[in-house]
Amino acid sequence: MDFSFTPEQEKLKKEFEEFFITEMKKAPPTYETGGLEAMFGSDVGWEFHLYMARELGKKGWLAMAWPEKYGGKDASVIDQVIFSEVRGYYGGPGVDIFGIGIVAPTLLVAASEKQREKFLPPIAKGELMYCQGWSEPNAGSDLASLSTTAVKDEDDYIINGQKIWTSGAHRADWMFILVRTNLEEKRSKGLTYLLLDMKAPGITVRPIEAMDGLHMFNEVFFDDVRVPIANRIGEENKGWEVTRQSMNFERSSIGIFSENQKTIEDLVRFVKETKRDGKPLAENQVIRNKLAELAAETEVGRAMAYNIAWMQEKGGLFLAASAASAAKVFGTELAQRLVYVGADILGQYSQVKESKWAPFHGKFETNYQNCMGLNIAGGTSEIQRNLVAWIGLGLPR
Amino acid sequence: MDFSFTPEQEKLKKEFEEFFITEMKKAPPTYETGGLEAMFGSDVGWEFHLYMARELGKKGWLAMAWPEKYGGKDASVIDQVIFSEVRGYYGGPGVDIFGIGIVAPTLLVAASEKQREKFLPPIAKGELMYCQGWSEPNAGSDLASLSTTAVKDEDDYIINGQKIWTSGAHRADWMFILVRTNLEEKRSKGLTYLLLDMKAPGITVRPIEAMDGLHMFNEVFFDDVRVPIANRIGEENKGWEVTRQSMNFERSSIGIFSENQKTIEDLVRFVKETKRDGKPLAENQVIRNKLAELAAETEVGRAMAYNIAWMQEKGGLFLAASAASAAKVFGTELAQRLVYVGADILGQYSQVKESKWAPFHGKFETNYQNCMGLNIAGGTSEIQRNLVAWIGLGLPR
Amino acid sequence: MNLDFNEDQEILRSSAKNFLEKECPKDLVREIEESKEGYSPEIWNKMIELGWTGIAFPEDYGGYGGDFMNLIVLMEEMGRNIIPSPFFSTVVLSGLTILEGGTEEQKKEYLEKIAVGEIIMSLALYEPNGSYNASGITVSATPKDDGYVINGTKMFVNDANIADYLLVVARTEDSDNPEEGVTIFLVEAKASGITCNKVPTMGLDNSCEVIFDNVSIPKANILGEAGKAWEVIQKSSEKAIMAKCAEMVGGAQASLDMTNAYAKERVQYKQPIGKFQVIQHYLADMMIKVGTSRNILYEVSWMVGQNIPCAMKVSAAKSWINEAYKFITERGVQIHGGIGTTRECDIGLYYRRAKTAELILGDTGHHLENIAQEIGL
Amino acid sequence: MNLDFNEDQEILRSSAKNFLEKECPKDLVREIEESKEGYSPEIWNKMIELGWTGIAFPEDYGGYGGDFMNLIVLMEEMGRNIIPSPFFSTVVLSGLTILEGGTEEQKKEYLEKIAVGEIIMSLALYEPNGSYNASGITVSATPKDDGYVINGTKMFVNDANIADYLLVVARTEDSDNPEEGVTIFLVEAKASGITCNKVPTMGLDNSCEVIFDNVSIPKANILGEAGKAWEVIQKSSEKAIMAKCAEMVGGAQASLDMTNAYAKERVQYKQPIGKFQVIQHYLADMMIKVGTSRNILYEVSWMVGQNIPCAMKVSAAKSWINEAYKFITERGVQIHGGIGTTRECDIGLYYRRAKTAELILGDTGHHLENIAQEIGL
Repeated sequence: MDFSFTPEQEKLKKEFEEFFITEMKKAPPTYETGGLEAMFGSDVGWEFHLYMARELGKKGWLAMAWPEKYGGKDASVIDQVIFSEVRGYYGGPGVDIFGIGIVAPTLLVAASEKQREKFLPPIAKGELMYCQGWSEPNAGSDLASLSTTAVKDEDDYIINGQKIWTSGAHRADWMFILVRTNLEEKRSKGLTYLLLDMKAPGITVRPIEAMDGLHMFNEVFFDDVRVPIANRIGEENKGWEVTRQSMNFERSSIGIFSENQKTIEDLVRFVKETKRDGKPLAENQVIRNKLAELAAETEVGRAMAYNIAWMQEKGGLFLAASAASAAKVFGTELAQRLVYVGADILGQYSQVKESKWAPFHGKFETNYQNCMGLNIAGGTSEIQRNLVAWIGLGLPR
Repeated sequence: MDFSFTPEQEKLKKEFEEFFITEMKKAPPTYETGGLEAMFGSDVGWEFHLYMARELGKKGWLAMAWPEKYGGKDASVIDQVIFSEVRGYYGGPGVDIFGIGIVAPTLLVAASEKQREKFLPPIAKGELMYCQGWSEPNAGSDLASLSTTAVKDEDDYIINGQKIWTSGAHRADWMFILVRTNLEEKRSKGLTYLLLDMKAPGITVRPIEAMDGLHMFNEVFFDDVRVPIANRIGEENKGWEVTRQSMNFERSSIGIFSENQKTIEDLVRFVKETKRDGKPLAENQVIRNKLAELAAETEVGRAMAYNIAWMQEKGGLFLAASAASAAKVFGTELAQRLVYVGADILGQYSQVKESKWAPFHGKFETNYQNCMGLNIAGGTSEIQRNLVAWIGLGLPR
Repeated sequence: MNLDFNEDQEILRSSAKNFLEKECPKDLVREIEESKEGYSPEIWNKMIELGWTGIAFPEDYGGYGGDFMNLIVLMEEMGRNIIPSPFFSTVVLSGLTILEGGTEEQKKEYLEKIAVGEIIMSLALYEPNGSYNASGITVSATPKDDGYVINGTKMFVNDANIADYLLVVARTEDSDNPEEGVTIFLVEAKASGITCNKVPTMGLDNSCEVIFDNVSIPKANILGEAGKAWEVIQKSSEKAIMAKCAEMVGGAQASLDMTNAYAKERVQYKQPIGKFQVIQHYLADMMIKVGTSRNILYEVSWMVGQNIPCAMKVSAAKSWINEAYKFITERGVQIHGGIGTTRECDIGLYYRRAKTAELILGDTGHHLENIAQEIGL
Repeated sequence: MNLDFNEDQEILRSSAKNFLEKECPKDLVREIEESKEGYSPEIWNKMIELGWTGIAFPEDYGGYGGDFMNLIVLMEEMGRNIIPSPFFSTVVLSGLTILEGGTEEQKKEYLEKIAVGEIIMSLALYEPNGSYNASGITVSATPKDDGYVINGTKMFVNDANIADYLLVVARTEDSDNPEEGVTIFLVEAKASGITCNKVPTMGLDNSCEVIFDNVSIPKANILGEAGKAWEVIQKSSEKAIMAKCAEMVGGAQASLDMTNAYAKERVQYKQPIGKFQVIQHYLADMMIKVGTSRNILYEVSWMVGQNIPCAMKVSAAKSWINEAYKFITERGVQIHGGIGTTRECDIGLYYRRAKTAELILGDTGHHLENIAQEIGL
């Protein structure tokens, strides 16, 4: 047993740290809040994301784990996790969680050679941003009920229907989408996986305002949108299997924990500097205990994340699936608790939006409103617990 | 709206208080721990219970709410709740929760006049103690799966089978029991409600040791036990309905809250008197907050209990049923939290059993082990939440 | 003991409910809260016409008797159907403070003006230091000529931007005991030297920073007696806390109701999500918290209304309801799923207000410490 | 990075598992824990034969190399299958303290005796004041003639009733800094002036009160250097804490496994209770806590074994595993229902030990305060 990094990994970690320390000085203040809000919520935020994506692309850090022939470095999962850990700590954007996180791993497993050669390089270079066409108004957790259709017409599919909760659809270049190609087949059968250009005629993007007023989510409407058959990944009607195959993207949730760590450090500084009723907040035993608890949980989460990385590294995808569900629910609920504790500490100032009166640029005000989203997006905490019970414990469905 | 007691009620409350203050001086030290353990767990404990029962019987306080003709005083539910509140605070025994709490209200609704005249007076006088023959090894929460049988033979039923979790079966005089009289009928149909003498031949009581080693629970085996048909309450095969009718016993759970209040007062004294690492525990803000939280919750519980009493007083049994489930789960989980906080406060001493080293006569050591029982007995917390969802919120079963 | 409301109160409740449902649909709430004024003068005028502004005061001061439980009923309904209005600032925070601490003349003058809807008022209590205690009062009122000069900054003053008058809690004397030497001044909100800026808040609730730069106030504008105001604040706060609690309980009930309805109607995996046991238990816990919140609300409000000392119970109620309302709205968002996290979904309105309401008149930590002191710690 | 155990360790694990399952069924555990000696000399001898008592020490001192992770593997298995034995007191608490703080001679003498199973030892650390800190050390050792005289009472000394020697942590000098002036003495457990009484505890774990009444100890029996013992205690405690954590993780895993099995087998309402979503979520939460506990256990144990400074992580591990183990066993009892609350059901053994284990080497509150200090608060 050996928890240490190799000297190369130590070196890599330093490089990552130096990169983010330098580059994040250029970040607009909205990045203080972290998360997708900073990226999607404003033009400056998005531009900084694009800038960082291209810089990371140049470094080759976006596609680290890919085979060399697609522009990757055949790096280990551990290397990737180190990168994600550092990036999470500094709150750096530049990694398209859809393109890098989901599309690319899917293509690597399920696409034709030709498709890989076409679609992977722009992702690796940070030049093309994706969004995710999965949820529909009547299919949130239950993706098998999807009803957006695609009908073949010569060399194209023609798509009609609606997607929802599409983060960043108003900014993305491309979308990966699950559509129903066979109406006879039920549930998860009869679905097909396509890539489509967001500039295609017939696409309408309608913003959905988040609770705090920011614009991250969208509804996307499809009115006779044509997608070349050549953009289908895998076989027709096998879209469900295609999505299931792409589980070998990095699923450790490490970024949540390193981001937490940074937040805790900020709060420690805050409570030492801030007096209330004549005493530094840091002297309040309740605050000490709460921050200590969160710091402990963050250490625990970090250990968990590296363990998942190790399982993935060894190829234990089945066990890793349950562990990844566990990490997701543990991580997002921890992040939520941290926001709530931070809000308690800030007291009356926790309610203040980004302004001259707001500590941390209003981070806790906005995160107070969007932290629940983490427990919902990407599989609700309820679904994750079901999966842990079914996969991890073998309980009956 | 008026939350005050009438002058008569204020007077009654004082009488209750004086009675328990005086009488509890005679209690053996095991009563410090409270609960059924003190009653059933030792001979001295049981004798004190019997003594108190007869004293309360003489005062007429056991049967307060019954019609006068059965020895009662036609008192209001509120009066009963005041009694239970005071009794809970002083940890007084003497009330047979089975005889007074369940059998008598059932008889009042479902028994024949003759049966009432026979069975009620000894209960009212505190002379006869009951135990409850409900759960079976394969029927815990799911009582409808009961399989202990009763077959008619001339003037008797002949009972065969087994009951479990029978608190105090080793001490009780009588049992009320649900048995299956019709094997063709399924689930809750075909059950019959009987009263039986625990001295009847063919009954074997086997103790079940509780986690902390005390003897409260038992298994009871029936081998051709004869019960006169005259002891059947309600019609044959209608036992389920009979049990369902008896919901108008006092269900406020008030006793939990007043007992809590006493425990909090004791802990407040303890943390003021006890120094650790040179500082009184009472100066630790974590301890202050936790005790304050529990004190608040106890006040909340008390308000809830009186509200249920008021609903019952007005006859709103249906709504009161959901509220009573709510009070049960709220009360027992609060009691558990209180035990855990108390144990945290006691630190290393929380593990010490009754002995010269034990604070509070080992109350927290023993309650640490039996507090979960409250969330299980009398309908688990899971069942109670189901009932709140189904009855209170109309959610689909 | 009689735990039912009387018939008049039931009528008040149902008429308030109907009025608010009709006049203040949630789309309008969203529109109002983003407006500069942060309230609808139109609806406010209708509330005045209905006599709501006089509900908390005795007839002698232009009110309608002032049974405190009437105010509780009304606040509960205003919480159930959110209505951005200066009611709480004017009638509860300011009105009850004047009723508690004002001279007979002041009560006659200002309460009647509030009752007839002539003025909007607010209480300028908190400061940038974020304290809920007397030690937090540092805005100074220094004697000068025949009056006082006020300097300093007040924070989180709701509706100061639309107020005609402010009750400014200032320190007129330094003392070892911070509860001494505190005085309340009746100040015209537009008086020279006052700058008012809206602070953007999660609750979008007209929260303001009010800066006093050498603001001269005549002696006559002292509310009641100089130097003795902290006791007044404490007593009127008990009532204001319970009124806020009522609003919160109304909001918690609405949150439960809308979530329960959604759970019955939203289908996933071929069944309403309300059939999943985990969702049922979430909702059961929410219901238990709403129920208990209401129980403690009514008991303690009644006691406060009867002037029965119950400081511990007031803090028990506020701390419990603070946490319950946050819990209920948070679970409400979770059960709603994605749509719950959006601005267009009503549950979010309540989620935001739950946090804002906690911060008014003492957050949970503050009230737990109060309780600790009251139980002898 | 390589997060797998090596083959030897896997063999150690499975042989330990098999041995314990066979030799120490739960009925025997219940019998042993109620016995006066509180351990089975028979099984203890077999453990010695298996070489377990030498697992933590280098070969120079009669051990088998002492890779710390081997000890972790063994403790985890001893936690999974509860075995009342003096292993923790002797090998971990005492052995590791001697290894850390003893002179070369003392190490040679005592560690070898421990390794070959010749002696049972325990560490007499805590006192009636209930503190986990250096300030809690008040038992005095006063110089007299050529040695010291010890007076005072030690509490919660596990296995003192069966020990041959005690390591007694005493104060030899008063100092403003309570961490100075603390000395460890090697004391024969039956020395004149020592009274040992078993304290009846929830864990039924041979917890003793040890009273020292003018107990004379020669200077030579000072472990290492006089006055410098607190640092030794702190360093050896880190290892002992992780070993205890391993035992707890083993117990937590066993609690999850038996509860999961029960949920699959127990039928109510015509289905295994493990099909109810609420039970599934309870179990999922339990599994998450077991998994995370094991993750942090291995990481921090490895660091401690490598002598990498990680005081904060040690406290993070202990505080997390304290709470996780209590949570898991508590839910375990709840899922078992009635039977879970009885002495005959195995889950109760673990539930009781979860609380006892929390109290050894720092409860959650203690470790949270350590963390607070480590993160700069």
